[in-house]
Amino acid sequence: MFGVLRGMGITFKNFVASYFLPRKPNSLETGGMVTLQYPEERLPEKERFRNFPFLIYDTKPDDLRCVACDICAKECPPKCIYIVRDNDEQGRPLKKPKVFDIDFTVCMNCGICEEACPFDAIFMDHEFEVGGPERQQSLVYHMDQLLKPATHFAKIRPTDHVAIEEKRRKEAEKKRAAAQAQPKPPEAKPPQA
Amino acid sequence: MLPILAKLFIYGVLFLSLVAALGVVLLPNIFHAALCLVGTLLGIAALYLALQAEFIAVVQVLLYVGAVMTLVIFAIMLTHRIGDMTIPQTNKQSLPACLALFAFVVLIGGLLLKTDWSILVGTGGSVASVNPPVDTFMLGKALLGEYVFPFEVVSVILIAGLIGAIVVARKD
Amino acid sequence: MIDEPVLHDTDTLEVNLGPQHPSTHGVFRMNVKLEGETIVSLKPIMGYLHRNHEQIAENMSYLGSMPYTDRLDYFNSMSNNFGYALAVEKLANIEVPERAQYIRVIMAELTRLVNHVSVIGFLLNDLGAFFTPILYAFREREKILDIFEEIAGSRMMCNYLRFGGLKLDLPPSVLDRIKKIVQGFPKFLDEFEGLLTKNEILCMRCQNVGILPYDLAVSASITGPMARASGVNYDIRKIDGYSIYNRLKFRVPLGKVGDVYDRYMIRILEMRQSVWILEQVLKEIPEGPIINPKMAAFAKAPRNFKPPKGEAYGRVEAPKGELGFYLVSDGTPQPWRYHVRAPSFINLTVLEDLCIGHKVADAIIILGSIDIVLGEVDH
Amino acid sequence: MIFLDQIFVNSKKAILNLASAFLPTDAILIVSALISIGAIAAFGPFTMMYLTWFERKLVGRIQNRIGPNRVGIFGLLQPIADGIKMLTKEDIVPAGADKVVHFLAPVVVVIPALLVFSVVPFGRNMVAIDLNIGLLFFLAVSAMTTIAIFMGSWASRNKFSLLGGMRTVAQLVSYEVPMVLAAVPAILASGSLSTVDIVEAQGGWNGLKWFVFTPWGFVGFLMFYLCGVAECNRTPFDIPEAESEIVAGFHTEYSGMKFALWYMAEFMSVFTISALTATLYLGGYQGPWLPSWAWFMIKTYALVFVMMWFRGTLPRLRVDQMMGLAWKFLLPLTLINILVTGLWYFTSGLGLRLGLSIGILLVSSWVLVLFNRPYMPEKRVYEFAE
Repeated sequence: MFGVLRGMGITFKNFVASYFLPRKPNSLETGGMVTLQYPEERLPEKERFRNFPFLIYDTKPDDLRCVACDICAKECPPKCIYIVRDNDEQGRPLKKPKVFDIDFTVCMNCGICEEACPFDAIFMDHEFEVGGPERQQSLVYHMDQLLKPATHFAKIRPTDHVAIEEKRRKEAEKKRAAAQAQPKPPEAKPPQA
Repeated sequence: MLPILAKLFIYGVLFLSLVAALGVVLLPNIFHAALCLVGTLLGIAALYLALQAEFIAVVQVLLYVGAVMTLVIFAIMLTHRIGDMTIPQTNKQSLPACLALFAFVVLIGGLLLKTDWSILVGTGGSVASVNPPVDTFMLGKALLGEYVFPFEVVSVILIAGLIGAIVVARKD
Repeated sequence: MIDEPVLHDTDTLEVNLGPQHPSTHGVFRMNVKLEGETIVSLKPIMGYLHRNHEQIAENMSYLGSMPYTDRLDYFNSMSNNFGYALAVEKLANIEVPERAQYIRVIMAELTRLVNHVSVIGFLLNDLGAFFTPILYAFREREKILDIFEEIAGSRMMCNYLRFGGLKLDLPPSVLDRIKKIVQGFPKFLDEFEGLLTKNEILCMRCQNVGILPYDLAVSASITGPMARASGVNYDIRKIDGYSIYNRLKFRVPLGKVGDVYDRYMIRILEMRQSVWILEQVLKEIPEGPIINPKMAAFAKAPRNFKPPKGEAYGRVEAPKGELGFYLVSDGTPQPWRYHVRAPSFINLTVLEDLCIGHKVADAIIILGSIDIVLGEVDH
Repeated sequence: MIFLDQIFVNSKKAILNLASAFLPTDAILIVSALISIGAIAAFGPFTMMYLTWFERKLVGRIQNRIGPNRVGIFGLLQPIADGIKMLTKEDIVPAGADKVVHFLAPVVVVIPALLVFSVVPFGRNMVAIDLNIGLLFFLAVSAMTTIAIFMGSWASRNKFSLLGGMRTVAQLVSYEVPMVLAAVPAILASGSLSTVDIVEAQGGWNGLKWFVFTPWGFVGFLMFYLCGVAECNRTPFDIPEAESEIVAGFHTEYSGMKFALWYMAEFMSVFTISALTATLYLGGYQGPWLPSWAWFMIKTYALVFVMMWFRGTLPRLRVDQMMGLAWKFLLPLTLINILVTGLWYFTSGLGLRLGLSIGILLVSSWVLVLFNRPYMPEKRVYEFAE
């Protein structure tokens, strides 16, 4: 009898509290309602939040960082990345992809492509409202949909952006210095901590 | 106008109860037959109501529809694969059955005709204006006053029956 | 008291509970034979969520399986990561820096809170408390999941641990928030317990229902809270003392009867112990690197990581029981054999023994108290 | 005051007066009946619609949620949106189902739920028919629900439905008995089966002489209310439709408007059971200051609130435990309560009356608790291994 009454007291307390305490979604305090009115209200995005990958370009979409090295496609655990390297008129391979498709129905948002990419060309996006009218076609993203400017990256992940820009600047300087001294192919970058 | 409506009501209910009663004996599916029985009992309750015997009507619903029929249907449902069963309810003995029915109708009809119903019909001729000769209060008084001994005896017998049923049903 | 079922010679009714059923916690099916409402036989049928986990892992780089372990028991991805990382570290003999060890333990214990609180919520929901306990539980769970999202980037599929350490360091100020959660948790537990622990209806429903005797628990190799509810003193954190658990102070609650109520209570008591562990760890957490530099070199090229030939079995006390990963390496980038000892799966094997003689309603709560996640059962 | 109190009654009279100008006397009787029927037929479904809203809102608040809030202000148009949704849904009848009975069951279940409204006294002079056996009528008619649920569960041709149907019958039949017995003290005290007379008997003390303020009345109130909760299949007695066990019980195979009818019957019986409890023990429309119908609504909705509050808090009982509660605890206690009521009226002196009745009730419930020892919770202590 008393156990029942105690439980009813607790639910009643919560009931009353929902009218008198302010609504506190995403708060560490208890008490009051926790509902977030989703499409109108949104939680602040966490910087490390990862969803689907996107390809980054610096100034214009032709100038993308990806060199079609295929490392991400190989490391991708569910193998959802499909890359075809671009060729010039003579049939020599170019350092950019012709086809870069990601099947978002297969992608499991693990972020290993981002970790593995040696050229800082692929990153995990914050965009999560991807939906399509049918089961698969609209969720296979092609290169034109995947390409996003570096400013987008700077917006969603400012801390990482600063670090990566710094790293790229240093590398570019080193490369320039090396090119001045003696031209040689780029070497593998130091691992990112 | 009202007496006509009342009559219409009574005959309508009578008709429906008869249809339901025919359903009870003719429908091949036992569950349907049981549901028709519910309909018949409800029709009879409605007739009681029309005769202003509210107490009897309500008791009819409470006991027959609420309790007895529920148990009947429950028992039917517990039988083996009841859902598949569609047994024809007629057999080759329809002639003797008709004869028996005829005899019964004659008997009851004779009784009906011979009985003097004038007290119940009343003077006005309209059913709605009849004063019920017994109301709940008188019924209660009679049961717990004049007839208290038979009443108690009946309840003791019922309890004995209940206990007996439990004893018979228990196997261990 | 449950009387012995009296069998009359009526027909049994065969009912399929699941695979689509509100309370089978996923696509699990129980083929139940009923005598009235009493269960006379129960056949668990699983495999609806079979995803070929082990075979996939054997065709993948070691790191590539890490995100797949998230999806084993999708409530506790951090613990699964932990178990897998331990196995690989044992295989390749990798040291883990101190700070990473502490963070791992924080994550594992937070996961335990998340898991136990939701399991109890679901159990009460199965009992018929219309979503109130589970929503209170989810309210707390959200706070912890937010922390996970902030640290690892994803709420449930964390993929946070790396061999030899962690993927990223904790972001600034997150430790304070964890501390705040840990401080507030006992208060929530009191409320949660007040809601139903002493409730007569709950006691009637749970006590002496689905008793798992000590001997059966041991012989069926039941682990986790379920075994401890039957009085089996078996906690990998105590036995192996892996990571820094041998340095931490905590106690292992043990039940006596081994019924649904004991399993419920053991989980609540374990949560209180976890809070204690977290308090200690949060006080002592040192600064330092978060990944072994030797392993950090493989971050850009997971395929180059080739553990030496050999085999290793790494196990952790996951919230559901002993979660073990058995790995055999032949020196290539892919494991030659990869096997998961899934606690939900093994704990589920005694379901029939627990359910026979009880009512359908009891089977549901017994299943709820076993605490299965179909992702792990059908890995 | 009296104007407000009798506002509905007087407006009906006004309509009838208006109609009598150009209608024969007989027709006036029919019009009068039609007005009452119309009022009930409008009130019943309307109540049901807003009870669904009320329940969702309330349970939501209990669970730290907002509840419906998108359709209209405070989500007040939610029931209408739900209704439109229900109407436009596909009506699925299982292939093996008995189509006629499957169709009839939800229709039949609404009839008793609406019929019982006719004897509920909504306010002073506000009862559709003042039957001298009103209470019995209520119980008899609501007993018909069992048949309807049975029809639905059998016709669905689904094992979950069948289990739900069996549970329903077992539950409704066994709770009917203590429910009737729990109503007896009120009948004894007022000396009538008519709902209006029962309310009138509680009119003393400026409208506050409710039966619930006596020991037997309090016990009777609790027992009747508990049985009522069981009769409308609400938590903690919602085993006929136990969602987590047998999917949705007897209405597993219903969709669209047929499902809505089941729901309507359930919510209308929630209302009528609360109304009857208020009538029997909480003085019905009696009360100071406010108009009578306002008092009635306040009491009824307070009881409805408690039912929904139960729903937001309690787990459900198991079948055998629920039967045990009905037969081994509620039934003997209600019988003893009848005895106590009799004693109350045969003794004089407040102290003696109070002492005797409270004493008997306490001792007997304690004895019953002792008898039901196996069902009582045990206290457990847990050991810790280092």
